[in-house]
Amino acid sequence: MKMIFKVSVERCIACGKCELACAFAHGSEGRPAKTRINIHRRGPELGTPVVCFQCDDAACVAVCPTEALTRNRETGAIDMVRERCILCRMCVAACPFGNMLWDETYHCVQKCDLCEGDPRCVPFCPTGAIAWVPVEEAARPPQPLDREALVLEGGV
Amino acid sequence: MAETQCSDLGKAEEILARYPHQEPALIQVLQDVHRAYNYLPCDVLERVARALDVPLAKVFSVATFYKAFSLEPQGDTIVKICMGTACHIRGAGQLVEELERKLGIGPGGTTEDRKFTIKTVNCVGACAMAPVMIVGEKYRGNAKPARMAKYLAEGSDNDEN
Amino acid sequence: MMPTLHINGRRVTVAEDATILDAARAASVHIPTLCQFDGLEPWGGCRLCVVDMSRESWDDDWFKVVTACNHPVEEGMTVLTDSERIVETRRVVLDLLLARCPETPLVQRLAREHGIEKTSFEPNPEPDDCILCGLCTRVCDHIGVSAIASVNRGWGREIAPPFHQAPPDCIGCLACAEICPTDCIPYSTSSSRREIWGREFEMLRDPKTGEAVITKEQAEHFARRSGVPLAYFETSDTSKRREMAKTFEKLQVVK
Amino acid sequence: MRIESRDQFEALRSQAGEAAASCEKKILVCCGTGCLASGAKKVAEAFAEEVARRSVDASVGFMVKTTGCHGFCERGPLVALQPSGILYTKVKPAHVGDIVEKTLVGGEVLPNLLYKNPVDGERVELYEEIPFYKHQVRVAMRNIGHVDPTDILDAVAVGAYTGLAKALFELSPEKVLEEVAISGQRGRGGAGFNTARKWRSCREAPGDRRFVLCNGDEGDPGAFKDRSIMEGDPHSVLEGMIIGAYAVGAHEGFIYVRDEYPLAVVNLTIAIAEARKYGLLGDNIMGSGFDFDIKISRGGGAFVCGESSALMRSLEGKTGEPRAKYVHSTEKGLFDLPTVLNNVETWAGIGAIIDRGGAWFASMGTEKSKGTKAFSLVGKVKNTGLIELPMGTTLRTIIFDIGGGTLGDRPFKAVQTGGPSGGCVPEELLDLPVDYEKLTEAGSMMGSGGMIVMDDRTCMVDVSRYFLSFLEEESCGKCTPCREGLQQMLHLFDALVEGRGAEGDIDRIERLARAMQLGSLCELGKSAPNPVLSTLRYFRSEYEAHIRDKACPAGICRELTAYEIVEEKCDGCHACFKACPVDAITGVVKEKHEIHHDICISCGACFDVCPTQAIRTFPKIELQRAEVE
Repeated sequence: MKMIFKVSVERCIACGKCELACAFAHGSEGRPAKTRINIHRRGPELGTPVVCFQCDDAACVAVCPTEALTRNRETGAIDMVRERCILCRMCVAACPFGNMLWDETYHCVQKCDLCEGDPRCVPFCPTGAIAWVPVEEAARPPQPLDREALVLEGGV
Repeated sequence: MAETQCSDLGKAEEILARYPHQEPALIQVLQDVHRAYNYLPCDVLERVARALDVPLAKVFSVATFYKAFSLEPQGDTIVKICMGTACHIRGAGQLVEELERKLGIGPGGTTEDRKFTIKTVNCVGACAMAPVMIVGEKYRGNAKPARMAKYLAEGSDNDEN
Repeated sequence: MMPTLHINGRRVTVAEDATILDAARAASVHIPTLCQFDGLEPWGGCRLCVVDMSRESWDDDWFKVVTACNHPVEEGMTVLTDSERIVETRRVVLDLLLARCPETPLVQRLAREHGIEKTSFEPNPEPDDCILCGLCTRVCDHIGVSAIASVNRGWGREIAPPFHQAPPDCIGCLACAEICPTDCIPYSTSSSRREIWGREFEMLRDPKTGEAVITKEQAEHFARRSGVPLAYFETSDTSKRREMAKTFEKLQVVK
Repeated sequence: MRIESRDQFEALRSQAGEAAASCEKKILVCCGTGCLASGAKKVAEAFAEEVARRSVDASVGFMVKTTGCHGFCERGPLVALQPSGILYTKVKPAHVGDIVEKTLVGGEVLPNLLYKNPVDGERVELYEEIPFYKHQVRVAMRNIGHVDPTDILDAVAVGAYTGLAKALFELSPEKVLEEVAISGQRGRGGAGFNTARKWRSCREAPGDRRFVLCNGDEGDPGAFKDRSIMEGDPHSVLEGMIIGAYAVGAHEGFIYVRDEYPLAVVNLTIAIAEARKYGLLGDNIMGSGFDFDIKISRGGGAFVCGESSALMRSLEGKTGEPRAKYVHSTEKGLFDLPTVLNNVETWAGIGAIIDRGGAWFASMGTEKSKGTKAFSLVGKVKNTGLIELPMGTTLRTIIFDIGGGTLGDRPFKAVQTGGPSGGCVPEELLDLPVDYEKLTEAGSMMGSGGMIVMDDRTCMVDVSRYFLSFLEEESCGKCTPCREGLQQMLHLFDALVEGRGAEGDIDRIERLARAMQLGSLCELGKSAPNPVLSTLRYFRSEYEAHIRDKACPAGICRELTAYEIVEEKCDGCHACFKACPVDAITGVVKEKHEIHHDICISCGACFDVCPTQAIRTFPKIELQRAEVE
């Protein structure tokens, strides 16, 4: 079953939990700067979460000279193989959506890896602005919020 | 960029016209260039790189890897001392020393007046006449340090040993 | 068919096109390397990954020394990474590298791991950090630039741009400096300018934010090479994210 | 005239044969590099003038031919007369008139120009009776010295391209392979890989395009047999390559020639052009339907390019760095396509093997090393030059019967074979039959056939150091053990020859040598320690003397050696005085001379010129001790 992110922009309250969850999922320090999902903040409690689309015909893959970016058949994510990356940052420049991120502190390129098929940001979203759903469900209008389930899953 | 030089590129064009414009021709082209200019001038190398579509760094790499090439202008007469085994055990080292004393330069050097360049070369295959030195085009078999002045004065002219 | 082989007595089955090094990793056997990089063709220059190898058809006690990084695996192969002569050869190689680079932390660390604190050879009077692993030139070739190459040969070998001057073909991508295991290629970079190999580059700056990650030459080279439109490179990732967010918002409005 | 069938080739052959036979008397002037250096060109010109002058009266038919190297370079310029078989040595243009007048016309032999056997002082008249030639059996060098290398008809007249005609019209490629397999021929470049097996592997490799290469990058110092073959009989190389190409199914060939061999390039270029003209090379060879062409590629001057993968990279226009690949070049060689690479001598033998049959070739030599092998016999030996002998001939025969023993009859010490990859074979192994296996067992190697004779005035530590410094300059620098190892090995040897050697140095040398053998990428590095290890094996005490006694037993290492004149032996000839480059010798004619140690640089020039052996070496350390006292 192919899963995708479903983003309901109108529900985003720009709380930043997804960013923190992502940062913690990819390193114990939980530096918010290290997140691979970014909220574009456009006003108080108004935001738009932005994350890698794992494009079918991806510009990052096309420019990478060492085939360090490869499609993970299981999760559908474009994975970054660090051992092959030469840090030329072409993918960062090439991504038309700004989802390849240069991490100056760790001197490497970061990108969303879909957390092995179970994105950690999703359960932490208190409003259901981001959801991880089978591709056929994505077109349906968003479901009403089940707050209890959210609290349980996310452990808030 | 390489410092500006104004070599006569005409000779280079003639050479390039004789070869297919591909990487395998590089060493052959450089050899002809070396013969024509007596060294490999920077601007000619740039021209060769463009013509053969070989990166300039690769051309420079090849030019510095092989012993046949020099990036410095050479003397009018190149004095080669064979350093083959037979020549070594028959005193090639003494020939080099005598040359150093006579010309004031060591192997690889060129005299200030650009008359002579000394080169030590690997076995030239004339071992039967060791030690051997080649002054210009002239092979000197059983060369002796004591005759060095004569060898240098006669250059390629005299055929007698 | 997936070949099965033994490495230090451990049985491991790997893909047909795997190297001994791949197999050793699969078997969790550590083989030190210096000139190996997964994204590049194996080169076999540093000789640190030497192992003893015996084919199934050979006599039991007949082993050949090969490099793990580029030797293909074979069904029934036996590999030893810790035989006496291998350990000794590796130690001498490190001893030699330590003599060349007595002050280089990476070499010091590797040598220490193999029980060498101080080189037993004559240390290089002009200590150098370059171990001539060839990674920088190979990565430069790999991306289709070849701005730098090895110069001279033997002991005089070094890595340099043509004529030891600012390399005309360089695109300032920094791949050489980033891949260098001893960090011996100096460079400086900011959002306005970058310098490497004595050449200065102008950065491709986002017209709005002023941010930059690559140089103009780099963008042009990669656009040409990959077919990705040059326009993709012209805005910074934050600007692009902002644009994307706005698009999303618009979608919402339409709905 | 283009040959378009076998019949036409046979016709050309008989026509060339008749033309050659029509001229009664031939003057063959050797114009190999050696003889040219001794002035052969002027001798040849003088003969041509003399003959032209005499042909005006048309009573005599002479023909002057310039040929490739006869091998006896030391006695050059050489002039051989046919059909009498007289060989004149050290001929000067001034002798030309006499030779034509007295010998050719008058039938009188000129004793002064004959070879004088250094062993018994006898003058030898005929070419084949000279001990230097008597023991030889020439296969790869069969035509050298007999033909004019720039005249294809001359070569055809003596049988060139006959083997090719046979291969193309009588044998299938498979049959050619079988014939070569029967011959048992192994690579003459040094490693001794079976030729037929190499060809078969290439023939069976997948792909349509493949190459046949000739390795003419004879880099071993002291070896020049390939040079002489390329200069003296280029057609034998071409013929072999065409046959090889036919057997493996290749249509493109390259000859990689060292830049240091200009004459070889010239003669090969002429030979290729002539062969193309006659339809013996190029499209539809001899009308057989087989296409094959050859290009010449000049090397850039790098010893490592003799290594197969480095040679191929060099042909691709790149730096000559060996490639670390565990795939044979017969499958992935030049441009990653199947490639056969053989040495000049290997190719030169193929035509004869096909013409006379593999069994004929296999009837010579030893069990595992068949046929004949060319060597260049040089160094401190009386008769230096090029020889070809059946495998299995002993070193003693080569050095003492053919070579006439050491120069000045000094004690023989060792013979170096295999160049920088080989080793030194000591006196006790003089009866060793020379073949691939025996030389390897003795810690040396066949290599490209250089044999350098060394006498007691050769220091084995110095010789090892010489090879190390040669290799240190020639290492490509790609792999660590070779690049750094040679540098460090040289440091250790510098210390030894300068008297700074320390206890434990020999162990250090051996440890490093072992790691280089095991760890280096290509054969250059792997075999680089061979000269060191072989001298350590047979001459360990010399190393120990350098370290413990700070003395060079051979009196060669300058820092360790001092010279003095033995009063009783000095007859005051003044030769040493003249030879001394630094005026360290004083003395007047007919009186005892003296060497001043404070000026003397221990170069040994006086030692070499002294006719009465009045100069003696002794350890320099004795001087220092005397000073202290």
